[in-house]
Amino acid sequence: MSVEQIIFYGFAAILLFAATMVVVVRNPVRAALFLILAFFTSAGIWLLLEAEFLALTLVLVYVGAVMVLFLFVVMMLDIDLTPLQEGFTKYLSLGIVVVALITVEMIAVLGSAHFGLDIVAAPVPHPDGYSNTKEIGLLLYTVYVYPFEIASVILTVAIVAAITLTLRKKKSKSQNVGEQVKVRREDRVRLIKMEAVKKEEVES
Amino acid sequence: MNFEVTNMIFALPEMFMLGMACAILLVVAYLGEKGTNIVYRLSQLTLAITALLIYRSLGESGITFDGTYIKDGFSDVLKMAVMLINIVVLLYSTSYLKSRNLFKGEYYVLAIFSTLGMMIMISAAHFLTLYLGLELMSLCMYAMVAMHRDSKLATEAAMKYFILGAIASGMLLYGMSIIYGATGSLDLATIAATIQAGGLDNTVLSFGLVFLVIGIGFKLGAVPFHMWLPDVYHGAPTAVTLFIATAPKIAAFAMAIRILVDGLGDVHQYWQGMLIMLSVLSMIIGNVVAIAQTNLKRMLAYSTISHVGFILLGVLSGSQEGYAAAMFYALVYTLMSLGSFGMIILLSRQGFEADTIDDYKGLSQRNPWYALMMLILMFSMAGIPPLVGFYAKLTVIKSIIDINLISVAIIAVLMSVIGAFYYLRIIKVMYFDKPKQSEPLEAPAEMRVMISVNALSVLALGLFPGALLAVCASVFY
Amino acid sequence: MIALSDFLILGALLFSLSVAGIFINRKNIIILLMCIELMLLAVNLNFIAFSHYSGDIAGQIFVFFILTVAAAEAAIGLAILVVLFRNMHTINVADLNKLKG
Amino acid sequence: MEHLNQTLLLTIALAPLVGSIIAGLFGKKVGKVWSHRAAIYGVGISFVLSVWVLKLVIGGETYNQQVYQWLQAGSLSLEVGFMIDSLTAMMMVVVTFVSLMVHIYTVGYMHDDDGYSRFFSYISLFTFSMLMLVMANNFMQLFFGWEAVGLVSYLLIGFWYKKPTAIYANLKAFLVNRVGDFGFLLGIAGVLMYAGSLDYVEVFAQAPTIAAQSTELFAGHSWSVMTVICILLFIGAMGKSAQVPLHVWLPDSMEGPTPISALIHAATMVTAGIFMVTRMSPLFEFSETALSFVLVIGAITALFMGFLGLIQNDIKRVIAYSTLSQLGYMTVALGASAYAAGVFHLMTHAFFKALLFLGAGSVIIAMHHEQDIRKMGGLKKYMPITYWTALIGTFALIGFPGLAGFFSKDAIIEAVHASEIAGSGFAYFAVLAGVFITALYSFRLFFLVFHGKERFDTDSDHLPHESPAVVTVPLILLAIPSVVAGYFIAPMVFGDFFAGSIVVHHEHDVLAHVGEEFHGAFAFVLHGMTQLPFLLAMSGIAVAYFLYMIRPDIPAKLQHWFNWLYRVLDNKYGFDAFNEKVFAGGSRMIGNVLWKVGDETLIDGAVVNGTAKTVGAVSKIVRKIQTGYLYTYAFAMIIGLWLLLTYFVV
Amino acid sequence: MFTDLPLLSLLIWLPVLGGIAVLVNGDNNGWARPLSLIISVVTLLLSIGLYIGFDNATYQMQFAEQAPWIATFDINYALGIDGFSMPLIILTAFSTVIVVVAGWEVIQDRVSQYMAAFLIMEGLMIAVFASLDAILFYVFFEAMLIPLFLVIGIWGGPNRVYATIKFFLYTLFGSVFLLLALLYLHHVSGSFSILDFHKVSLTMQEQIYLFLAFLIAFAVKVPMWPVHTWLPDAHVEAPTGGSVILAAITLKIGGYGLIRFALPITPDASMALDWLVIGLSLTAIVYIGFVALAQSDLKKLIAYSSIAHMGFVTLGLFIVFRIFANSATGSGAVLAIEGAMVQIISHGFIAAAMFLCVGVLYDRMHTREISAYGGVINTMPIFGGFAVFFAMANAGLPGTSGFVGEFMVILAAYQANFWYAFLAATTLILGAAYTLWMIKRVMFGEVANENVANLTDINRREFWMLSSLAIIVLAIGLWPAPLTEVMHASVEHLLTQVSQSKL
Repeated sequence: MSVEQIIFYGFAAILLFAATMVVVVRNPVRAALFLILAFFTSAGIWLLLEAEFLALTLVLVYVGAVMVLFLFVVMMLDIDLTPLQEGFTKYLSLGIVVVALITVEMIAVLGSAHFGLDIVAAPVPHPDGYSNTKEIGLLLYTVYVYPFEIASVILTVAIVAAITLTLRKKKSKSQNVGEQVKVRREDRVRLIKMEAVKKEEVES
Repeated sequence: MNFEVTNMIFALPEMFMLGMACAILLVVAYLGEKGTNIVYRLSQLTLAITALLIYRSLGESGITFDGTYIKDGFSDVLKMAVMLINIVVLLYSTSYLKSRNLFKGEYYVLAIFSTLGMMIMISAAHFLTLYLGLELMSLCMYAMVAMHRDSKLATEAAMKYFILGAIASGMLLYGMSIIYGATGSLDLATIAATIQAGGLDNTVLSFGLVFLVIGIGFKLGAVPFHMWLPDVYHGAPTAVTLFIATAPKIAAFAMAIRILVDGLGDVHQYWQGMLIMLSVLSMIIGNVVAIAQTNLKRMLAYSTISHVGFILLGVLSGSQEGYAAAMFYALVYTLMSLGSFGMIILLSRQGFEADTIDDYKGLSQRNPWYALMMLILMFSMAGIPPLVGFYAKLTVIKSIIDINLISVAIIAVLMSVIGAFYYLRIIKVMYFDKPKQSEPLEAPAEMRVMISVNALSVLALGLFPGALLAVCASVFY
Repeated sequence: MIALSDFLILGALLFSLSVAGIFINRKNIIILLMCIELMLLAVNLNFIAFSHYSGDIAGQIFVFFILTVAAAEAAIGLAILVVLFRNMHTINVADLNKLKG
Repeated sequence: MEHLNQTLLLTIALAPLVGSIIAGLFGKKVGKVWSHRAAIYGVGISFVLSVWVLKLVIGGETYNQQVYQWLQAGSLSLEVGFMIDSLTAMMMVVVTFVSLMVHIYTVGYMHDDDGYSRFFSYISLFTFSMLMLVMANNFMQLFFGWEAVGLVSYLLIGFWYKKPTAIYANLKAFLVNRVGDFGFLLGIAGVLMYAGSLDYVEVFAQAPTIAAQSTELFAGHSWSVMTVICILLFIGAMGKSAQVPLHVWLPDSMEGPTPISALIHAATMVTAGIFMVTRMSPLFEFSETALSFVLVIGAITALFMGFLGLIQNDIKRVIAYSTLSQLGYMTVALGASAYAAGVFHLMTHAFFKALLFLGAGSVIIAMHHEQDIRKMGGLKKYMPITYWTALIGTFALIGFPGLAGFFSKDAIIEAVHASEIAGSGFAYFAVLAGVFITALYSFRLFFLVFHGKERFDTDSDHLPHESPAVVTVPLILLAIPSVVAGYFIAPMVFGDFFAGSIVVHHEHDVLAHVGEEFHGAFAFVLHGMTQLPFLLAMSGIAVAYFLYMIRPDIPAKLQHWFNWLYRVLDNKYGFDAFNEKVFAGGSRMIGNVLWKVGDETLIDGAVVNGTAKTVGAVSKIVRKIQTGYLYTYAFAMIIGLWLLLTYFVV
Repeated sequence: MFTDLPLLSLLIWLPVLGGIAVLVNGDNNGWARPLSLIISVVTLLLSIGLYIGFDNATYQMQFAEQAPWIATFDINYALGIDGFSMPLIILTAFSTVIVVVAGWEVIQDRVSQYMAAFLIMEGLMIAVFASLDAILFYVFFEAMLIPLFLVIGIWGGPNRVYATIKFFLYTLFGSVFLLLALLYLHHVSGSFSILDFHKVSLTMQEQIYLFLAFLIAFAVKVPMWPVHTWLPDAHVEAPTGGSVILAAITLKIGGYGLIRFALPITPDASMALDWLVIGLSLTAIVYIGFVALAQSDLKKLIAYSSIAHMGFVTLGLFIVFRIFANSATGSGAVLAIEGAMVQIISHGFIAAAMFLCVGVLYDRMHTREISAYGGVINTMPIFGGFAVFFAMANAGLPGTSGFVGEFMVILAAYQANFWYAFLAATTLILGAAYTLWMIKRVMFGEVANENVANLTDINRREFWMLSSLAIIVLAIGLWPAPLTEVMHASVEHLLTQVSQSKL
């Protein structure tokens, strides 16, 4: 077994373990921490695949920003964890079976019959001095400038959306005398008609 | 890696819209709620000018941005449609937003950005742009659904929409990755060429296709990937429902065509079966479950599902005629959907949503004109001639009969009979029942005019469907 | 040598795990969001593996964008979550059942 | 030679129609007097012209031409046209004459009725219809007239539409007639199929060809086409001419005003069947089976309907049963191929039966619409004209030698005696026995009405009195032919008057056989005096006199002793009860079952609403899949993924 | 002069646009009724132009018009009439006038909408008969449902919702199969022209499926047993005008459709499956005859009688194959087809008249239960006369139009098989039984109750309405030749078509 293989299988095992824990732990903080572990091991595997830039980005962006955001929200929401301890519900076993079947089918397709070494040969490693980051950068600002721009728009939208949704205007504590004086009856009193009985009749 | 500046002119509408979106964003940021009216006008203007820009460039076509952007007849027509629909959508939603304290600039900003996303999707020639466009559109819509922050239903809907949407995106991406692995390319044209060249592993291709079809099916709302749709339509504020029920369907349709036809058209025998399954299930579930609904928005959601089934019929036929039929159907569906949700908005007022079927009791006595308009829309949805909904069904069924899928055609028509039932029920309560309330209906003049134009265009297109059919056909052959 | 299939199977397993997680977890929406991240991780692994074995950098570019979008997505998702929590005072998945039928 | 032309014939046919329209549609405007004038003039014109036509026909003229083409379909042309020959001409005269008498009589009889104009309209319409029937030159028009007289009969029986019994009777009459028409129409259809035409001449020309063919109505049973067609046609005649078992409507039809009992239900319409079979003699002659069938049905009717007359107490019903019985005689004559005798009896019967009915009507007027003979008696002294004319009619009916009925009936009896086809033995017995029965019930009626003690209130101011002239004049005018018409026997039965209209095959030609011994009318009378029928008739009178004049207690005792028999007769052999229960009740029950079970439960309930309900129920169940829980939604997607993977990849 | 005008287009669009004009004009001024009457009468007069200008000698489509409509699919606005459609168009125009007059006083609620619905329906129905393009036909065929749905639903009886929805879905269910068949034929023939469909050759299997599709579509319309159950409900709930149109025209489209589509397009399947249609027709005649006998609701009774009468239409159309097998000459087949056509037309008048009669009673008594009546003729003698007359026509009395069609079909049926004629002829008894029994219970007898005693006889409007129908019924009965003459050529042509195998 080569070093690469040891690294790969080791990382893969940890990755799968971490992912499983993300799914099954009940405490969201622990889940987040396992997710971070999963990201780290992924970054390791990506390095094996000579995607250095992305591996670093994953660590920086995900672990550094996104997961922090997650943890922050988890903390902020101050969720009462006790009711979350309840067990899994009834169709679970069926669900597991289905997922297992799907997994088997996926492996059947993605397995060595279609993507084994004899079919897809391992690539020749890049020569020294090859910069993955440079390659990506070169493409990003030329060929993929259009998607790049779109990505920026998406980030803008994310900001706008997040602010729109969460920003609450502070209730002004100061009095605006002018407005108080200008107030009219219609602004404060609304006469509504209500039916005495609301019949929730469902017609077929 | 030639960076040809001249070709960027193809993307002028997108660029213009992006610029305007940023400008609007600035207006919102600086003027706050006071500027909402300006924002509204600006948004309308943006859409209108974009439409004009697209109109002026009709007939030109080509690929630019190194194969990530395509401009062809298909994209032009659909983008025009998206613009026009969204103009009407914004017009309809204004009064609704105002009466519910939702009349804020952010709605328009998100709407414009979402529209931009749709345009990107429609013009995508590359998996990447397709994905980014989709996300841009979807993210805006998730936020818009949640905009009514005090409404439990709206936030619940948004959450569901978001989670399921994200899963669907994940599936779509997974499919893209497999196709990328199989063909070695992300560029739709290259993918098509590679497939045409042959020698690919068909199992892998169809494996990837499964995931792509799920992504498409989700965005369109095809069974069994439809579950978000009734809840979101129901939970979202009607103005948002109106938005997400119309133009995004066109974008989703465009995505389907781009992926399945432009990219994987040569393996249509692989996706045909999948679409048949989705389509048949959609027609059955959509129509059958709609019968039991008492909430009009929810009923229309299920009806949407069934319409999606019909749109898929056209796509799955794998013929140019079928694609044209599906496109015609998609356009017609948005037009009808626009009118129907518009009618809900028209009838609603502060504190009253007008979204249960009972709210329509005796409408013909309260206001015969609106009742007539709604009648036209409902009969059109049911596919009764001489309304345009009929031709939509006609063309898609014709296209599958032409490929000898008679049994599917039979299911389709039987389901349309079942479907007719719940549309008839709306007409029944409007015309045959006694009114429940007597308050006069009030709506801004422009909205009243627009809804009439909307419904009458359904009738007019029904009498003279030739032009629109010709446009749809011209795009494909 | 590690075969491409090994990476793909790893991705598949990861994908399945995340899919299973989405409906196994019925209590906490945040974990659902995390599962989605896992799913994207599986996709990214696929892209990078394919990119590596085909010697085509485009796959890595795609991953770059997925990471970007995923971040934006997470932001919006969490924002919706916050709104939800403010409204309902819970993020229990099972409590999201007002809309049905 | 060209005296018979279309204008003449159209005038004959349409004059009553015009009268009918004037009286019917404009009755209110023109008033009572002009209503009856219009009707009487119309029929009068017809009568006069009919007589002229008869004269022309005797002179040797015939006519057969179309008036207009009714319809064309492919090579088939259906036309409305007239065929005039001796049979037609005779029928025209009989019909218009009786009709004219009835018209005149009605002026008196219906004088105070609210529906005066309407009544004239109906009877004129009837005359028109009957003329269309007899003058037809094709089956389509025959059927038209056939149904039209049925319609008028329906309208007239129900003339007093407030009377529940009347409107019951008219419905019954129409429906029973329809049963006959059902067969008749099928017969016509058969004619068309095998002859390719509905024109009499063409069809008759084809008769031998048709007779040669056979058909399989039931698998494995081969039938002669001609037999099938003739029996079907005869079923029509059974309806119209009230032959067992389709006779049930005729006694009930007496609910109508008496003039129409005379006109329609005695003299003319009921004889349409006889006329029709006679007209079809070229066809019937080819089927002995059919002839036997006719013979047996006729014989049954003649005998068994006579019995019923014995126990009836309603004056009109007694005459009605006698009509049935006489119609049976005519039918027997047809079955024996003695068509001429049948038609001859038809003619004489028309006169004396109309006379009897009108006489009965006269009595009824006098008795203030009392029809029960047990409440009459001794009317002889109150209404002499009626008495004497009724006596003539009764004698004619029982076949007293020298009167009209004698000739015709004796000719029939002789003919049956001579006949050799199957059933003729029974028929001979039936007609002989019928003579006795006829005499018995006729004189029972006669004695009870006109002789003996008055059994009505003689103290009141409303003593019966003789009817006015408009009533008695027709009686007298009808009495004349009742006496003298018999003397036409020589040309009509034994002569060649009907040559060309009636076809008799040599082997069936019983009249020729009888005619060999015919040496003139007087000889026939003298000969008749010595024959069995005469004795039977006389003994009938004697028995009647004994039972009802001398020992009126015996009938009551007889009734007591033979109670079961009486009950059978009183129930009219159970036909009515059977029809009411089985056919009317059965139909309604089948209708209800088919409706409730077939339509409402099975088709509507199970299939139509069942489908709707199923869809609704499925909808309610399927919507539960939309649980509202995110994980269900995700799970659905995963199921979808699994399905797609399983079906399309692996 | 008539051939120069686009007469068919005029006949279609005049009432449609007129109807819209009436609708727009609204109820506020008193113009809704007179305007509708003028439009319908003008349409009727124009339709008579068709008769005058019609060339009896040819089976070719006359008054043909053609214009491209949906170029993409080569769907044309193609109109034309032959001997089958021309009488039906006149019938339609006539019936509409009657309906407008019938609704004159009775309809007080939303008059303009009522009148407009019928005028628009008139145009659509005329268009159905005149269409030579399959899609055009289908569009009008379906579009017609909308106004009828509204008419029954808005102005109908208490159970109208059930009835309308049943009616709509039932007929829609049938017609979607027609759509499939038309699309398939286009797939095979490459054209949407009905006349091209006639020429296309088809395998037996194709023909069978197409035939069944046509049969389902048109059997529901006719309606044939066992898909008839919508009709009684629809009739019972419909306002008088709706019943008249339903009986007089809508049902006819079923028969017309079989003539125009099923027989000429799928002759071999028609022959192979003629037992089915014959069986169902005879079932309709006998079974429905009995069912009608059991009815206690006037309209239901007449509705059932309509079904039984329409059984003659389908019977007449499909016995031709047996007749051909039995005899060399085609005159029996001609008789059968023409009999069916005459029955179609005649039933249009008679059923309309019967429903009008019920309407007259209903307007006065507001009940349709037979038991609520009795002795009506005492208080309404003129009306009683009409009622008895139309009842007789309904019972198929010679001299009325009701006789002609039945007579012809029974005569022809004998040539197919004695037992067909036998069963068909039972209508003589059953038809008379249910009709006259009803008349007996409603019209005759003593005045049954206070309400009947207070009845007033028909007014001038009702008199003219009924008498015009009576005259036509009588005229056709006494001289049907002018009616059948126009269809000879077309019938001959149809028979040539059905006798040529397409295999």
